[in-house]
Amino acid sequence: MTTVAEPRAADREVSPVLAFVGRRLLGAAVSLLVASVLIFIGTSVLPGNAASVVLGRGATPAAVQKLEKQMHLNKPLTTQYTNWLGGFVHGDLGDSSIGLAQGQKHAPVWALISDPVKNSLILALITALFMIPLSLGLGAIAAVYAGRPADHAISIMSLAAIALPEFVIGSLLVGVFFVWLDVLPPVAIIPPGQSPLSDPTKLILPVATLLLASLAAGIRMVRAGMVETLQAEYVMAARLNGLSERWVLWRYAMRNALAPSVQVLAQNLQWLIGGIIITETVFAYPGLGSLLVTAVGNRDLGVVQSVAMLIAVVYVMLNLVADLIVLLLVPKLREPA
Amino acid sequence: MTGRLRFMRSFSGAVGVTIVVFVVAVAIFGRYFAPYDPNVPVTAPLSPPSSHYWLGTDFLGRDVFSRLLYGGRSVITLAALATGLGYLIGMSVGLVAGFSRSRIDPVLMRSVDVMLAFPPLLFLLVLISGAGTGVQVLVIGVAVIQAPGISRIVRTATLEVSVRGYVEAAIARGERSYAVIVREVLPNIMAPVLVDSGLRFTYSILIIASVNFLGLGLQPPASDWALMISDNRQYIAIQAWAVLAPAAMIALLTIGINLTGDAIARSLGRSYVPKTARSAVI
Amino acid sequence: MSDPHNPRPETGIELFDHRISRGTLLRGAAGTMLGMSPLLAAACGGGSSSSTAGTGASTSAGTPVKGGTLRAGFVGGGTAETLNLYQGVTPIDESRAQNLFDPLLVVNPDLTTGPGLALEFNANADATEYEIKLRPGVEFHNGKTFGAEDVIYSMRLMAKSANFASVPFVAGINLKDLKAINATTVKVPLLYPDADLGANFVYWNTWMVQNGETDFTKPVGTGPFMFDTFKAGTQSTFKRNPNYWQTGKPYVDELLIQSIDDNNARLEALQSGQIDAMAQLPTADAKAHQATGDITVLVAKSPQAMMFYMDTTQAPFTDVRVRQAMKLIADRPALVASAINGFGSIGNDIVGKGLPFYDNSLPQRVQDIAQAKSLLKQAGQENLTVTLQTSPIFPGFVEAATLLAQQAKAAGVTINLKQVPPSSYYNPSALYLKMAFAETQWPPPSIKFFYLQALSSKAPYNETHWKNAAWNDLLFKAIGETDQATAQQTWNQVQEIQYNQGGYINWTNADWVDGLSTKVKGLEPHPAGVLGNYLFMNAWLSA
Amino acid sequence: MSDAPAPVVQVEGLSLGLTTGDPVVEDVSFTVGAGQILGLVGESGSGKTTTALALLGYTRRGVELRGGSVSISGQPILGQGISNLRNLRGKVVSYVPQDPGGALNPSLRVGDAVMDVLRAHRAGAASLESVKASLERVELGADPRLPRRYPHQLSGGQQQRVTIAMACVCDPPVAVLDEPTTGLDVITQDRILAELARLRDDDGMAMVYVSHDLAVVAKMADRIVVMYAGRVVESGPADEVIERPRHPYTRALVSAIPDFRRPRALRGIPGVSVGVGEWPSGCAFVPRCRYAIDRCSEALPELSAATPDHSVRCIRWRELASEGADPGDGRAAATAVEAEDEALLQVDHLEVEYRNGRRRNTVVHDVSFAIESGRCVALVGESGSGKTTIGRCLAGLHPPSGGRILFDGSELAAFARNRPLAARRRIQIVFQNPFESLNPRHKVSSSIERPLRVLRGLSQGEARTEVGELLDRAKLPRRVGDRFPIELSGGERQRVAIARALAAKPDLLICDEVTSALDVSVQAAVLELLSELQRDLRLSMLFITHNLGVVACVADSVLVMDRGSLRESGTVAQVLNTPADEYTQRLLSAAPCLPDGAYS
Repeated sequence: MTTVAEPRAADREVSPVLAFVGRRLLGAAVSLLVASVLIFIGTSVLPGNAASVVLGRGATPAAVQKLEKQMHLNKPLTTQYTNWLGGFVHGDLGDSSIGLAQGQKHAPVWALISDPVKNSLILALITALFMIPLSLGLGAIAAVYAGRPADHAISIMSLAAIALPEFVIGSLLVGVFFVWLDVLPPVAIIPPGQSPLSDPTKLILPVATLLLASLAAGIRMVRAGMVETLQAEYVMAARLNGLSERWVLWRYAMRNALAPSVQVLAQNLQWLIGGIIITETVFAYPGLGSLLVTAVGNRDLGVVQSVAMLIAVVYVMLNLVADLIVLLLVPKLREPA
Repeated sequence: MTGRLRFMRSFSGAVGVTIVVFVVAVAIFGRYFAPYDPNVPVTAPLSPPSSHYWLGTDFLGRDVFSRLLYGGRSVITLAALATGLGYLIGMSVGLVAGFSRSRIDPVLMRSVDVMLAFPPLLFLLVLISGAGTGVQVLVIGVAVIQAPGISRIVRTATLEVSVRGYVEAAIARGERSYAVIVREVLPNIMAPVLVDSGLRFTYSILIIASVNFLGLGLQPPASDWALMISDNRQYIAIQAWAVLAPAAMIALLTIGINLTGDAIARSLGRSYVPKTARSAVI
Repeated sequence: MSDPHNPRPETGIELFDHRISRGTLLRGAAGTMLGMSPLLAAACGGGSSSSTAGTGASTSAGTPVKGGTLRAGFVGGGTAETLNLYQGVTPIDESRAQNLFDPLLVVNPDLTTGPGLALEFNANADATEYEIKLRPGVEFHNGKTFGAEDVIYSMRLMAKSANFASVPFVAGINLKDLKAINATTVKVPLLYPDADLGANFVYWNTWMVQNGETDFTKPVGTGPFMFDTFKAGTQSTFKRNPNYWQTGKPYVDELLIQSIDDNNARLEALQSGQIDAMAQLPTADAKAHQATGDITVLVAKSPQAMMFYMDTTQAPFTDVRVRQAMKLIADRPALVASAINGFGSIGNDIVGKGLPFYDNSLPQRVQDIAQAKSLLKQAGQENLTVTLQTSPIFPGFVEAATLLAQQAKAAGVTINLKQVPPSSYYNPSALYLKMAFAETQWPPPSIKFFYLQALSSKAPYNETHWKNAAWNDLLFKAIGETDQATAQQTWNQVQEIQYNQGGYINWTNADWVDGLSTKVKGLEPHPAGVLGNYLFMNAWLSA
Repeated sequence: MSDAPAPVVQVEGLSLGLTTGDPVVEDVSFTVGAGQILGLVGESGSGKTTTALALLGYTRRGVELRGGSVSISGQPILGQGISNLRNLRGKVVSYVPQDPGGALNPSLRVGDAVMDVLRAHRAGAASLESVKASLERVELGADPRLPRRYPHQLSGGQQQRVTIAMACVCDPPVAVLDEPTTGLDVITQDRILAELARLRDDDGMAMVYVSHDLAVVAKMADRIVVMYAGRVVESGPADEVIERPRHPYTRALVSAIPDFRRPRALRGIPGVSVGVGEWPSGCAFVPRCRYAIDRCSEALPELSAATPDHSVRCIRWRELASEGADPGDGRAAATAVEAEDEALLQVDHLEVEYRNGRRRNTVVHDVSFAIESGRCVALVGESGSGKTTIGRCLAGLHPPSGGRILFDGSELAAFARNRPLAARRRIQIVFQNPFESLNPRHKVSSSIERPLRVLRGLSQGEARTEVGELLDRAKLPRRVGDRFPIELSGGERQRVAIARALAAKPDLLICDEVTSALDVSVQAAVLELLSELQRDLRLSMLFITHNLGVVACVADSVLVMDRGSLRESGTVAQVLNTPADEYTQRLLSAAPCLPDGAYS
């Protein structure tokens, strides 16, 4: 008995995984490059001479001259950009314009933001640790019990959370847990150098705020993904082959719903980094968000450019990681036909 | 029973629509029932709700209930304008990228990815601190933030529709691309594309409220729900209603819109809840 | 007599209890911080001003207990925070400087001055030269003794253009001829006669540094606390100075200054015990907490003037009758009650209440709609329409503007409000000094200083564009007059002209309003600054 | 036919309905003996799949059981609790899905998929050897690495073999097969059918084979049950039902099947099959039945036994039995080609390729042919043979990468928009999927008016009147004009698409698999219409299809394509009866067709 036609010969020039990762890395690099141009132009196009604005009242002609030299503003835009980007790539985030204005010869941005970056990352990671399993869990439950009370309850709750801005959620939480119950500290003041983890009770409310605001979107997306996979043919076929319901849900429905959910959760995490700005301000948490807001206000170009670039890098990395996870989950991408 | 009406029959659809109608009515006609002038201080600041002032007074002593009735219009118009403009930009980019199927598509999509790689709140902050806090800056800023997410959805929908028979027949007739898009493609992608407009509209409201909170959005003394929240937020312990009332209105609007949106999605036959996470917009 | 032609930093604007309640530094502080530097020095002499609401609660009961850490929360300045007291702008910078360094003259709670590092300020006959006698036996934190050379070095450093906050105070001094007669005596020649040079050296931008100090990253001073750590925009810590010249002080072992931008967060930090003292407590919260008593509300009267101003060179304000009418429209008690919840005294259109030479004899102006209407009729300006530009740069600004617009309707005057972002309100390159009708805030160290900076012919911050040669000569006569009685009499003439013809409507002199934990003792209300003028050396923590 | 062995499957009075009340399947009874294949035949909407799934105790969302009983090798299926129902499925009765690509878990290796079924039923004994054995049983044992492969790495045929392996791994006595070969090409289908036959003969497995393709069922089944509108209308031994159909619907169905061995004019069944919820009182086939009389619609006819083993649900079956087959007029021999007039369309050395990313793969390689005016040329080949691509090139939807296309002597530009108005008017195309051929947002009339306005420049008024005539020509009632496509059946929509093509008064009509998505009866009607149009309007046609039967009924000459190249061309008679090319011969031998004695 001859077997049916041989499966189509897979083209073996370069292993598909490497090609896939290669393409993604190249894409990420290009995006970062373009993002850096955007950031640079965005920040340096601010009206008024940057140096005089930073100096404010101390903007005597001599002081402006000196600061412009220090901030390399006298050089043509392109050289400024290449120096800045060159420095960034080697980890030198340049100087804080305000620092220079205060007469310091060298005010490294990294020294200013090393703590806030650490704090923001810790806050983001803790929130992510809760958000991912919760989104997947609740999303799956809502999908499996679609249309029934559990589904309605979860979707109403998530809708309500989406509806309120973070600072309202934050204030309500503080109102309940501090003003009324007085069980949790309302603010998260972390002395510099000390890790936020040293006093976890302070993190409870900020993390809760971020969770409530970001969980909703995650649940909705996972639910949508699951509902679609539950209607897939292979789920019906599995049931008709007598597989147990739990086995079908986990190994057939959930496994194929994971890939799209991962992409969505990555976007949710990206939002987390952006959304932290509000939450940090509400809880006076010494993170990147509040520092960035003051830097934009002070027109501290050095800090704004570097921090924006840092956030963009984290953004793109998250996308990359999400793509790699998807690569692991979806065999079709990993091993071509 | 055509698709549009069916979603009304479903319980959540009906509830959603009634809530939206109620909130929009308050926003548009509320001002004619306002007992006091929203900008005039009527009694001591932050006084609790009383028979005269049903929701008490805000940090300046103005009647919260009157401001609530006045405050809806600007929130809804601003958010609607921003979302609308976002759709305008996003749809055109998405249609061109999806329909042309030529070199433009990857170029447009790469730039969309870059835009999505840019932290939106930061983009707004830089834009506002550069161009000032005018209302137009806010609307354009929020629209530009929404556009990439929208263009991605529109492109996917366009790709799917443009291989269908009726589109190819039109192309075979030699009709101009513009006519094909407007007559054949656009009507058939509106439903799936607009399903997530509810979520986007809510998100516009939230980002405007956040910008207000950071002090860069609408300027006092405008009576606006988002501004009322950020103005009175710090006195929540003293007079919670000054914050809870506007927050409740925004929450109601969001829940209403999204319940309606989900019901429409279900009535489309596919549980087409869009893949755009709130964050995808970000 | 040559006029002082020194560029005046916007020293008149003190950034203190300011609208950072909006949650971020960005809205107000950032803009204002860059736009101005705080200049609140203790004025010398003059009785304490009357106050109508919110008496300061005294916290001095009991004997001081040594030890512990005092944690004070301020509105942060982000990356712009600095330890260089000659460039300091914000209250948080001021809090650090006032505890690291010492002034030549200290300001007393009744706004009179007392001996600091200088025991005597002796002027010659025509007040063109001074001889300063220094306090002996004072040591810097690094053990060096404080002497004349340090004073001379400090004054010259203050004059450097980069140190914009201190330049105006030494503008009148002939720096070249400064001479140390001996280790504890300094000869200070002046460029123009000044009967009260001492008043210039009370303010924190003029305190003394050690000879040769250039890099302020690890400052050395003579003050009650010694520098330990500093992280701009977050937190700074200081250790107790064991051999401080005021023996026995400070009581606490460590001082911690914490930056918390959001008012709500700062208040919650105080309530939850994460900080012991909070500067700039919003007036609405203050009223509420005075009732509950869960925290101590520290209220201090101050000469800090909140004012509307009219540009006398822009129509319709060129006509003095219009200006007078506007002054009669304002219902000052209503403004104070609603805009700042009663935390301030009624203003009388001239600046410097409680400061020496302030003319208390001028009648307190009250709202008179009828008179205002007739003045407008005479000036042919019935149903006048003007635009008032306001900004949430200070708490009460927008509220007062809204209320004034409401009050003006009674006189047939329509005031349209135009709100502008804080970052451009005091920015000379944007709107400052170009607005016809706007608001401002002056906490002058002395009335001399206010008139020089705001109204003299060479005034760098002439908001009302007041140009009057005769009045100008009268001003300099008053400044140079050494005889107390004639000086007071000349100053009264100067102020009366402003009272009648000036462009300023001073509706209140706002209080300092701060919050303390009930554990904190020893901090008294002080007109010169927040938290009892930063005198943390007096503070101690009860059980 | 072996005498009836002990029945393994016993279905008595099975009824199912929508939760909203309308009946879907009513009073269906049949039995299947071991080693027997029962063909369950019916068009879409006849309830055959719902019935088949009921054998596994499964009802789709919104469908509920109304009554009757099903027992398989003595075990009752319906009304069981979910747990013991679960160990019945796969062990006692198993399921082979229709679309194997969709029915296999994409993120699970095929070996593991089979192991899952084993593990679900024989917890302990699940082992790699038994998986290997079951794959060998379906001839997938040759490649040792196959169990570690993922579904997307297998061909359609291999995927289906895996599903069959899964269905047989626990040796269930009965298997339910839901149209297992529709998605496959003819040659693979032939092999799978042989596979199934072997399972029946060697392992004595009983099978319920659900299909709409009577030709395939005739080849496989021992007994056939024909369903129409949720009820059994006829059931009996396969050869008897095919050769001596009693029920008018079965007769019409058998005669509507295009059979390439006996080219004959097809007679479609007029009208549309009754949908769920629209069941008439009496016999459901009355609206489409030629022999219907008043009594038919009074009461539901009983299922009476024409012979002990052959029952029919029609009150007039006795009269019809004597009448015998009505004399289908044999299809006129292909009209001889008139004088060798100059070819309307000339294709020389056509080359076409698809580019994705950097890789280019040629889809059409050096194809040349000509179409004379008034002639119908069939383009036959399996999916992936390039036949559709050629059609799209002619219509100007895809640019060729080599060769020339001459229409009426002049060369055609690659893209339609660059072609002169005349060319765009004279060439029209009709697509395969009826549900996507019309813009759902436009009324039928406006879809037809569009070419009138664009290609023939008629005014609004002129266009409106002509639409009526076009609908008549497409044998559609005029009221269809102001309806939306969603309200029409597949057959009706395809007729509207044809009307739209005719609106341009074309000379060449390209039909790209226009009937393959339709039910047999509807397909026959559409083919009837196309032949009529071709004769009346002297239209030349390029008919693209993979169904050799359809070719025999419609085309004058045939072009056989295989993987992008032209293997053979010639008149229908030549190619179908005396195929020269080896591939064509394999194609013809594999294609299912009715047995010789079939009713025609």
